Amino acid sequence: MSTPRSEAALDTAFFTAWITRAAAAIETDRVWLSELDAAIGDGDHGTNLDRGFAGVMRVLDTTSPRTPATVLSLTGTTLISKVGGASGPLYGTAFRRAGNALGDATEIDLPGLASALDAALAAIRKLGAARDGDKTMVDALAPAVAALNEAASNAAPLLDALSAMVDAARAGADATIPMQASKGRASYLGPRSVGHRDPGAASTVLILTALRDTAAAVGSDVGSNGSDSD
Amino acid sequence: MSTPRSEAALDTAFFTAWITRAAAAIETDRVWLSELDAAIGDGDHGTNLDRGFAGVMRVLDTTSPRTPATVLSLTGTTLISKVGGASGPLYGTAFRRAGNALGDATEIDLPGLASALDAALAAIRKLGAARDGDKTMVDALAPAVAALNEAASNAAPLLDALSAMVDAARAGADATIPMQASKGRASYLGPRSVGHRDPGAASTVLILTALRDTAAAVGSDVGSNGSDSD
Amino acid sequence: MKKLINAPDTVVADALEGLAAAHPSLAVDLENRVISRAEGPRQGKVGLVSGGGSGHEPLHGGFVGYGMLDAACPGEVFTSPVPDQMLTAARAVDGGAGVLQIVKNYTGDVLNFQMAEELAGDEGIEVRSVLVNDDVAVEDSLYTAGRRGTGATVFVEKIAGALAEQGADLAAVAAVAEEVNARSRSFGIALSAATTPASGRPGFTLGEAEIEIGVGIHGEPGRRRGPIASAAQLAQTALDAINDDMPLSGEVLVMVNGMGGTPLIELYIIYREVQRLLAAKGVTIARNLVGNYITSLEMQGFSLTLCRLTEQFTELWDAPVQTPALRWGR
Amino acid sequence: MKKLINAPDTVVADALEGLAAAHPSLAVDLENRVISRAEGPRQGKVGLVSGGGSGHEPLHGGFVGYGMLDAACPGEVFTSPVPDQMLTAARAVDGGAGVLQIVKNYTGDVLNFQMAEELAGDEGIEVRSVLVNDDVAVEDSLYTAGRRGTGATVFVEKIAGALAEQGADLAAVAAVAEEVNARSRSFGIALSAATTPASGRPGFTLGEAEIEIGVGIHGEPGRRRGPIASAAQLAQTALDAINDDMPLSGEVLVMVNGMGGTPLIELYIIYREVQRLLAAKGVTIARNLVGNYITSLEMQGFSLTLCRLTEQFTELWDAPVQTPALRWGR
Ligand SMILES: Nc1ncnc2c1ncn2[C@@H]1O[C@H](COP(=O)(O)OP(=O)(O)O)[C@@H](O)[C@H]1O
Ligand SMILES: Nc1ncnc2c1ncn2[C@@H]1O[C@H](COP(=O)(O)OP(=O)(O)O)[C@@H](O)[C@H]1O
Ligand SMILES: [Mg+2]
Ligand SMILES: [Mg+2]
Ligand SMILES: [Mg+2]
Ligand SMILES: [Mg+2]
Repeated sequence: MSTPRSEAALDTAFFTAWITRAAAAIETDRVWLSELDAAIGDGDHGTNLDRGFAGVMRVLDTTSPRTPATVLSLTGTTLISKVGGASGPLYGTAFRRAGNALGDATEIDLPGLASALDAALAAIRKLGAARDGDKTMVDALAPAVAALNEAASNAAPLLDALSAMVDAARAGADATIPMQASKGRASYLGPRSVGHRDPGAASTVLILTALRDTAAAVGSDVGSNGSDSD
Repeated sequence: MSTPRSEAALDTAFFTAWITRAAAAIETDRVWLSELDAAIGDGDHGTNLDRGFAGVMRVLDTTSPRTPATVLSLTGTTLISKVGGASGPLYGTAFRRAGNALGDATEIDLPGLASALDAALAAIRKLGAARDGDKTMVDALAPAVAALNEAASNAAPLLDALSAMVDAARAGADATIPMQASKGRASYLGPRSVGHRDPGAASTVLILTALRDTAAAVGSDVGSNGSDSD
Repeated sequence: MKKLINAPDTVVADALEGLAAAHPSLAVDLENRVISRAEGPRQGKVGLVSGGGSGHEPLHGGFVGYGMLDAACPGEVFTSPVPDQMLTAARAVDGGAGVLQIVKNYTGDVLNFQMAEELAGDEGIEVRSVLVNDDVAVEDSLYTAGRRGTGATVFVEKIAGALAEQGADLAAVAAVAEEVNARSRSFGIALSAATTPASGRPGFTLGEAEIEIGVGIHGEPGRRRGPIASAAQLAQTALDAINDDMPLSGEVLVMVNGMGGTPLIELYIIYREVQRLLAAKGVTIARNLVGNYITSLEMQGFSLTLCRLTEQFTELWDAPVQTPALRWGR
Repeated sequence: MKKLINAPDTVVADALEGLAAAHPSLAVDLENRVISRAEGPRQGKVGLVSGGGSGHEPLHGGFVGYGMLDAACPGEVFTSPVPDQMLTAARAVDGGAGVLQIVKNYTGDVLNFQMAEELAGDEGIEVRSVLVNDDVAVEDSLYTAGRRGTGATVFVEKIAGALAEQGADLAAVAAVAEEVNARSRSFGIALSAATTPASGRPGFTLGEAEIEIGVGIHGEPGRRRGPIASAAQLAQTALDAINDDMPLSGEVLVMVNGMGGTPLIELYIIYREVQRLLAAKGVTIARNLVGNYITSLEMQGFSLTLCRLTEQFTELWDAPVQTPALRWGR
């Protein structure tokens, strides 16, 4: 049961705010992400994503995307152009496909958002060929998308749905710790990859948390400003 | 005043015994010599000399030199062929010139030995162009040769003369510690070479001590074996 | 971390400027990070493009030139390049006969080159890719990202480069590249780890007398850690790993490669041991390379790469090559 | 100490066997430790012999071949060779036109080459020696063994080698060698020390962020120690030291040399800085080398060598050379 309050409008500004918040989160936690990657990969995941999202911010600052789709599309293309490494094409394609899924709409509803994330997950699965349990970003994103879809099909309020999504992403990322990697650079460690959090799963949590927090910030702004008008 | 006792005969066997003892002393102290060299040079002095004297021993073992001159000459040539570095040509030429100075004699007297060492010192001075106080082997050898010459001109007993020589060599080597090097590799250290013993001076002490000890060993052997025949 | 750099995030840009200044035979697109031949594409010649993370120099930029690569795309240190670079490279080198991408098998490289292939295809440039995966240290390809691409990359670039120079078509150049990879194997042993400028810390830590056996070129872990052993034993370990996977016979091409921090004198000692071990097996080293060709920054250690030669390979190996890092016959 | 060796006292012997096996263009006399051209002396050509302690590879053995050295005499690691080696080399390379010895200025090298010169003279071989002493880090030649021979050795060997190949007589070859040395200066900066196999310990110890400014190729101390600085600042330090001693102008030949443990990518960064600094002075880099040419085992750092070119130097520099480590034009 959630306390009813105003919901954020999932418009172009909202999507821009999400990506901005995600970029800030990645910047804040870049060292942590790289350290996670140093343990089982090559220690560049934070640097890679930070370089990419910094590029995204430059692009978003200098263009004025008209639709949510454009925001995600630009994000994806820029990540592809700037990140390199495994995560660049994966996240980049994910954002592009998510953008495609949004079509021309200027405002998106929860089911729309859920199917955009569906498309993102499918893109990563297709490109990276990772199965569940391979200890990749998929292990955070897949349960998150499932939780979001379930919430959407139950017509849950936006913030509840996004919180469920984040919780599932977190649990999924936590679950990567005992896994043995069988995709990406960490797979070369074999059994020695066990006991470490997958950096891509960790960055997925950051990105999805930024989405939830954007909704919460906008929602609570709207809520507090508009509570007496209710 | 020294207790009179039998003196060693400075024959071919004696010179062979000297070089053998010197080779053993160098082998024993090779790490120390290299450590001295590591402090102000390139850390190879012990290795260099040990390689050289090991070669000398092989040569002496397989040839039967007929005269003291041949022993020293073979020693010198072999050191030149095996040591490398600055000390190889210097010691090698020194031994060769000392050998030349001995001529064809099968037994050498103290003045003869003194002039052989004179020739050795002159050779090193000529080749290396080091002056006294440059912090080189010259600073041990020069006072040693002076002491030996003085003892010889005073007709001192052999062992006393050689002991005076060793004492002077030791004092000379000790005196290199406060010197600033201006020849050889140590000179690059400038003032930082102060406070360290010169490795070449140290090896000179070892070689001259072996000479004294050879005389002492033979002398005391003769002394104990032949004391009743006196 | 002591490094000859200005700042961690300008390493690649600064080095590219240095490369451009040092080698008039190279055209370096600093903006798009593409190194290509100064003289541009030759009409009718297949263009060869490779690339990967920086820090492996002279690979790949040092192999751009007559008889070898047409372009190289350097990523950030130990990070694969982005598709835009390979797209720019494909445009720069296409002489109408198509472009072959030589890709070392790492997820990041594979994905970024794959995206570039699609983008170039959209522009009407025919692009094919060949994967290099020669590192026998990776034993279980089913539960890993597969064998890593290491030393054989140099062989593929040289031999396919020579064939392309002779005017062979894209299918033939791709086929020889694949064949070289199929007939090549590598194994690396590290004595110490590399420190990337961005991380500032060694990628792994070894004990005083410990080595990483089967290490990857980014310091990926190998099969096991063990105590340091003699050059003869280390050569044997590497050679056994290769021979167990691909039994050797006939004539081989051998590369004893330094990882960046290994004295050349030590590489020659390893080469001596490899030569003796192979001779005892009746295998002849027909051609060889001893030196730093695919490095891992300042990592100490060596990798051994062997290719079972064919007559065609030997002929193409001997063909003239004129690049900053490999040069003969011209 | 972790090294790719069998035992400290077989390092040079084993490496020479490896060198012999790897390079059919070289004749390696394992017994006498002389590396010479496989094809032997050319009648009427001045023979060029160099040598010095091992551990600086590819110097000198890697520079034996057409257009450069006729023979090289490797001593033990960081220890000058013995006269017998140079005598053997003189005999091996004498084509009746005499032999030029190229000697780096270290007491050990000078004395051993000097003795060899006498011995060869006794045998009727005309031998002259030229001393290389280009290291400006040594400031006070009066109270030291004089300036050390470092990077300029590569220039002397290449340029004098080219002139000898053209058939010039001993006096002319010696004169150009001396002139190259006179117009060349070097300065080195180390980030870490090398460990010789025999000692098993680093030659010196630097703090976490400390560097040796003006280091010699055996790890001899430099002018001072200081904190690590940017590539731009380090390049400036080295260049200033050189320019203060020999004001630069016109066209220069530049070598940015790695000391053995330095990633190539970092050398290109240094080269970029050198190039910018020289450009600002109006000095043109007409020719360059960037890489490991005169190393100090696994020491990290770089040395900068500059030569003020003459027309003759440039022409001789460009002349064909075909050695394991330097190869062009043929
Ligand atoms: N095949 C794959 N499918 C999905 N995700 C993958 C795959 N390979 C790697 N990843 C993700 O990418 C992350 C590593 O990204 P990053 O460090 O930026 O790239 P790289 O491994 O090239 O250095 C891993 O933590 C993992 O989550
Ligand atoms: N010019 C010189 N004259 C006399 N002795 C010298 C001279 N140069 C060096 N030496 C001696 O040689 C010693 C060093 O020998 P060694 O370490 O074997 O050679 P290198 O310096 O070539 O490594 C010094 O300690 C010094 O005593
Ligand atoms: Mg990574
Ligand atoms: Mg020494
Ligand atoms: Mg990476
Ligand atoms: Mg020495």
